[in-house]
Amino acid sequence: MLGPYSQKLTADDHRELLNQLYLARYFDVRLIKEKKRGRLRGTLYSSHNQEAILVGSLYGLKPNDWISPIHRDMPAFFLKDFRNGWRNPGRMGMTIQEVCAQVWGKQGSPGRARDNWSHIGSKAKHIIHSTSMLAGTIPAAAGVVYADRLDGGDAVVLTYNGEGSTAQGVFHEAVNFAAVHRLPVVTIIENNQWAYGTPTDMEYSLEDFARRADGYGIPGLIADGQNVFDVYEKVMEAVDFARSGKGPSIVECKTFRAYGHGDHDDDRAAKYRPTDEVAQGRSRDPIAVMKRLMVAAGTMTADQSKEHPAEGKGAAEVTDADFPPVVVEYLTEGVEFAVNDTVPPGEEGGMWVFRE
Amino acid sequence: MLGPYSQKLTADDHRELLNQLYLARYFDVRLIKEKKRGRLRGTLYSSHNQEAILVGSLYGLKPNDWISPIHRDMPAFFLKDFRNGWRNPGRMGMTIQEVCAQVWGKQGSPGRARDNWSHIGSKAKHIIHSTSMLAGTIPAAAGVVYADRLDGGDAVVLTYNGEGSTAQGVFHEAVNFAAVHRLPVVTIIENNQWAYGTPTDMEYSLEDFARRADGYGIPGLIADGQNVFDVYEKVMEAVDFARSGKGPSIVECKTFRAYGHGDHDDDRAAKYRPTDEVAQGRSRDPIAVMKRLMVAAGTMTADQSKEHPAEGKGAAEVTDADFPPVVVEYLTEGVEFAVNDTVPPGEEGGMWVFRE
Amino acid sequence: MAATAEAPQSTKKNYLTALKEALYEEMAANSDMVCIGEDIGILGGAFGVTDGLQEKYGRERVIDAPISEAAIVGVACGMCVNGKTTMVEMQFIDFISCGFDQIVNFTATYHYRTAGEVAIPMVIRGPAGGYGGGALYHSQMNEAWFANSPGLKIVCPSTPRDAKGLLKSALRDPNPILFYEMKELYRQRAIEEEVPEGDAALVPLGKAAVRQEGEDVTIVTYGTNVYMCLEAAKTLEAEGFRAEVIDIRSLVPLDEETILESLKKTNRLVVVNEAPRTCGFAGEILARLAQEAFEYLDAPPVRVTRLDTPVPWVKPLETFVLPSVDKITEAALRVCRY
Amino acid sequence: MAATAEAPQSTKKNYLTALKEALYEEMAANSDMVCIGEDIGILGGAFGVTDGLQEKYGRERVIDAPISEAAIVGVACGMCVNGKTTMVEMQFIDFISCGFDQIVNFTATYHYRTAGEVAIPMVIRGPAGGYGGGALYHSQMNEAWFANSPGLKIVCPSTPRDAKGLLKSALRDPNPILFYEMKELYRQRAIEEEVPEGDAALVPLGKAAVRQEGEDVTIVTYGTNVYMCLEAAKTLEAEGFRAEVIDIRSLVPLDEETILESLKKTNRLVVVNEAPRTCGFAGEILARLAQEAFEYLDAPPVRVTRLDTPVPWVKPLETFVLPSVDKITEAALRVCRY
Ligand SMILES: Cc1ncc(C[n+]2csc(CCOP(=O)(O)OP(=O)(O)O)c2C)c(N)n1
Ligand SMILES: Cc1ncc(C[n+]2csc(CCOP(=O)(O)OP(=O)(O)O)c2C)c(N)n1
Ligand SMILES: [Mg+2]
Ligand SMILES: [Mg+2]
Repeated sequence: MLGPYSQKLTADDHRELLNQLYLARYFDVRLIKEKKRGRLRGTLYSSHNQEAILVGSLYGLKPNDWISPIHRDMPAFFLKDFRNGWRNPGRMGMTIQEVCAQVWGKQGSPGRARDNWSHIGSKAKHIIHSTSMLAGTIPAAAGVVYADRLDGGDAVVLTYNGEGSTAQGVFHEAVNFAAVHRLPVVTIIENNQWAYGTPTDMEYSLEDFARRADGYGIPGLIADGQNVFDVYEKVMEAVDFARSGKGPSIVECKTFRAYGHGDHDDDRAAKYRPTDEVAQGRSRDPIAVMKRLMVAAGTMTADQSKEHPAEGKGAAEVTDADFPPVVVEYLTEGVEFAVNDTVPPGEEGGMWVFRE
Repeated sequence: MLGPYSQKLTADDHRELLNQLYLARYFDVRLIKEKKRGRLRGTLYSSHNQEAILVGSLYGLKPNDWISPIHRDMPAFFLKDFRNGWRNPGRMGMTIQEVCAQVWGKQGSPGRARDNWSHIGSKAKHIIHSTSMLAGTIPAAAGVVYADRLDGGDAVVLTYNGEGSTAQGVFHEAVNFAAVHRLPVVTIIENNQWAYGTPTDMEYSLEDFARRADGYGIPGLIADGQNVFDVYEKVMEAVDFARSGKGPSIVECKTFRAYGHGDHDDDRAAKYRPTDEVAQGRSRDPIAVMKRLMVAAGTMTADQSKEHPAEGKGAAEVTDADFPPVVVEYLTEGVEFAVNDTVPPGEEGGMWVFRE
Repeated sequence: MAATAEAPQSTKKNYLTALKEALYEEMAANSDMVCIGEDIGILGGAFGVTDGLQEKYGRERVIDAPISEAAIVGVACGMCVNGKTTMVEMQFIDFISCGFDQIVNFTATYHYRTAGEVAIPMVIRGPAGGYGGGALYHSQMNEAWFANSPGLKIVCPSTPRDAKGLLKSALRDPNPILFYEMKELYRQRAIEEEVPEGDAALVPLGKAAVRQEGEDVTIVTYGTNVYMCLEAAKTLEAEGFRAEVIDIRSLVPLDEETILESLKKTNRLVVVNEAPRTCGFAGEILARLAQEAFEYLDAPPVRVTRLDTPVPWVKPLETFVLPSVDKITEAALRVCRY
Repeated sequence: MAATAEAPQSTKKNYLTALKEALYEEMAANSDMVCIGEDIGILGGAFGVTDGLQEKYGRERVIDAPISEAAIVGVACGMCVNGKTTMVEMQFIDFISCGFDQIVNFTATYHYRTAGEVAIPMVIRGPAGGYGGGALYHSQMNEAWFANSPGLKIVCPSTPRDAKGLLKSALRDPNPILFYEMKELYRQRAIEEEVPEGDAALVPLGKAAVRQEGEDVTIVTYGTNVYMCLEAAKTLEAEGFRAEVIDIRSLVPLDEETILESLKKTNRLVVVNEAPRTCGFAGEILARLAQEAFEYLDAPPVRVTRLDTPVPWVKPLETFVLPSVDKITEAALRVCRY
């Protein structure tokens, strides 16, 4: 049942993947709570129920590969190159301190909190900085790997996009460019069925957003976005295709947005989305799916699968006890760092317009 | 061999179509000569060898249908609704006087010669005014028929684009919008193998630009752009599909650019394009193809097909004697009008910025 | 009886409600009007300005468009070519950059290119402006791009009455208009006021409003900054200077007359605006008056603007780069004491 | 022997050749430099500025891109993020509107957003300006859009030496730069001049050039207009007024110092520029100096600009809307005689 890439994953990999799922979920839950406590400004775009996409797509990357996450992908910043050790300072991903400092608007943010939330990146860690303009990062992603190829490298870039964002002109221009130049650009479409308050049938004329690939003659894969293994499988297929010089591809991951578009939208979303659609869309929590798969694979017992029952619970219902302590501890380090960090001084607003 | 639409064309239609091909060719040849004589400013984007696309696509339209020609489509402005009588003042197309006045930069131009060459249109005649920005007219085309549908109309719009222009973001946004709303937008791609000095394989990763349609789940038809009947056939298929509410489509017409990109580019094009490619690309002159088809269909005798041998001749070799007198006369009326018309007064430069 | 039941219903409305009323009234009055934008239908708009409009007027006249700003503008323009009046919502005015060509080259020039054959009655409106912690891409005032692009009118109301009255006028104007809504004012309780119904609500484009009369210095501004200028005027008053605060409301066309008349009296000019300094509209006002009112100016005309930086996120940085009551007061005092 | 064989080879070069030399030299000096644009390789560019460059440096470093201005800019920006220096050609500067968001929001802000981690050494260059009958979409000067977008430098040379020297400096600058080439000057014989090689050719950004010294009026300008101002200065001279003509060359950063020094002497300011009037860069210069040089100005500062219209096609209309020697002379005379 598992594809060739997933079959090679060990029991340790399974446990690591599950922990990463927990961590991504806990990050979301914790921020929702911190925000309710009034400690955070800005909008929180929850990745609840969509975590398998981030965890599964990042797991097989090489440290030097590049990524460009967007608004709903905050956990990607620290999950990148996580296999090299959550706390390894040489890891090609952000530390939890950096990510939390960004969320809290503190100096320790990689961008010194000049732009908000997901609008960070790191040249050193190979993470492209997005703006708010949807799909706007794909051209730069193509450029980054173009430069890498010129230098003899074999880096691949993963770009993340909501399905609604694929309607942007720049999506087309960038994917077309990448296809012409056979650039190693893997465009992940997180199809969570809604673009803010607009359902997919008002955004696109076909059911599967992977079909956008057909217009460029590139592979358009579809993954079960609730299933880490399936995301891993399809993304690795795309990544190997890219790395071997065959060019770009699109991987659509089918999922469902758990809450409102942002936390400001939760109440309205409860009205504009039919209750049964939401129930259905949230019925396959990626943590639950993962546990079932692990039990089936024999890498977890049925009893073990009952531990840390975070799955299926909304942010309001879940508590720290529902998560493995290792996850709570790790994130708490980040939160504490951020809370105690200082806000950058006002004068910085006038700095770094130009490189002198 | 002829498709269902073409089979219904009468001998009169055949003769009319041939004359229109001659007229489009003569328009081009005449302007090239006028320009060499120094009577014209601006750049001439020749439609030589591509005339069957314009003639064939326009022939089956209803008077109320809309079109949006671009730089290489100048003859479209007068060919529109030509079946209603070349000189019929009630025709839903421009008069030859209007088009020539535009080319000569005179008052009689529909836009009073405020923008150059192909950048004209007429709300009254249902022709959308393009700017220079390639593919930039497709959204407006979608809007025009959206409005028409709101008003209960059944008008279709034909938009014309070079194959290179399909790389523009706005192409994607507009076609996607039209697909979502099933708008009657037929996008004609004039694939003449070159976009200025860039060959198609640097613009697109597939051979057939019609495949761009696949990403939107809309029909992507391919026509032999040298064959009026085939263009007519495929466009009518697309037009009927559109008019019946099924939505947009793309019709790629395969052709070849006879000269340089514009007349300023003729010398360089002779260098950057391989001679055999050019010879091959020009070997199927649409006038010659039409004559062969008419002879085969019995609507022209082999002897008659030798009259007016404009086919296969470049602008430098061909003379008025190679064209039917009806064509030369018609165009000459336009040229004479334009030559004698007056240039608009300078003050008009300051007018019509706003509607008062 | 309970006091609450007795209390006369307040008819005061906020800025956002005033905008909504304008849309409802104009949609009712003009069956050729169509609205298009992202999430304006099912959701009712990110801020709720189009709340309920699709339910009332249907999915054909209130279009939930794909995330395609260029197509949205172009489609709307095409509709205008074919007889419609269109309202285009930008979810945030910042995203207008993605539809830029379709606005400045396709839409703005249509009337000019056609020597007047085709008018484009289109209003592009959306939430704009800083001070809310929106950071680089949810804080912009980018009106100067469009002021430098001939063929566009530009409007920016600061009060509920103006929001409604100018939007209604804009929707009846035959030209493409950029309508900057100040999202910081959308739900400001302090500025709620009674707002007329129907034609009585109309406010003409191209007329400035004198928000406060004064003899010592003319402060010209628009948008959210109006309230900062009025606040600064209080401190000035305490220092013995009476400021005349002019809210221009329309940038294009600009009511130069009102400013000039004021300068004849005050002989001092301060222009305030939160957009970047270089080539911003504050500079334009200053340039025009430096020339027109040369004889009347007794002190250097100054502008208080955003620094030439983006709008950063965290508060101290945002405050550092944007105009504030303090910065305005200080600049005006310097001018008064010159 | 025939005279022609004897004649010393002229080393004078035109504006276009000077630009080409800059590209060749910088490509040779910087192996991390990549060029990207439409038709710049096989064709060598619409005007031939990149003629032969692809043959010499290969298809990887001289990229013939699809007609996708947004992707072109964004791809180039990504390359800069990953260590490259990029030259982006816009076939005509008018088409920059199609890549607008990628320039103003993505590229211009990169250094700011990253608190200085990432610099973007990118030059976007292309043919610009009117007077050639290019009509609405082949005549634009749209630099003001970018002047109002923080994070971009803007350069506009008027001579072959400056064309080469400024382009070389721009290609070595770590910031994104918009480089406006005056297509009317590309092949102007009258302005050909000797142009140095290598580092000797460098001309610093941010320094104005005084093209003619004078005491009676300061005329500030750039681009093609420089020659019209010099021409106007001759008529002024005949009328007894000596004009100082300043070619700013860099708009951002602007050499205010040189203008200010001049005004201390002349006390009169005329700013000339062919872009639309409202919010154009002429207004910016005027606004800055109206404030900074208030004490020195003895007459109203004036600007001579395009009308607030697009650039129409046919000659009488184009002439009507653009600045001309006559219009400049007339304005300067009015200022001198004030
Ligand atoms: C160019 C642009 N237009 C509009 C927006 C406003 N906006 C932010 S998120 C969003 C919806 C995105 O939907 P989708 O791409 O499906 O991602 P999701 O939020 O569902 O993950 C919109 C319209 C934007 N950020 N950028
Ligand atoms: C947005 C934009 N970018 C660049 C150009 C410059 N340009 C004019 S025609 C052309 C080539 C067009 O090629 P194609 O679409 O294949 O049409 P063809 O000329 O071959 O008919 C280019 C690059 C333009 N007009 N608009
Ligand atoms: Mg979505
Ligand atoms: Mg072509």
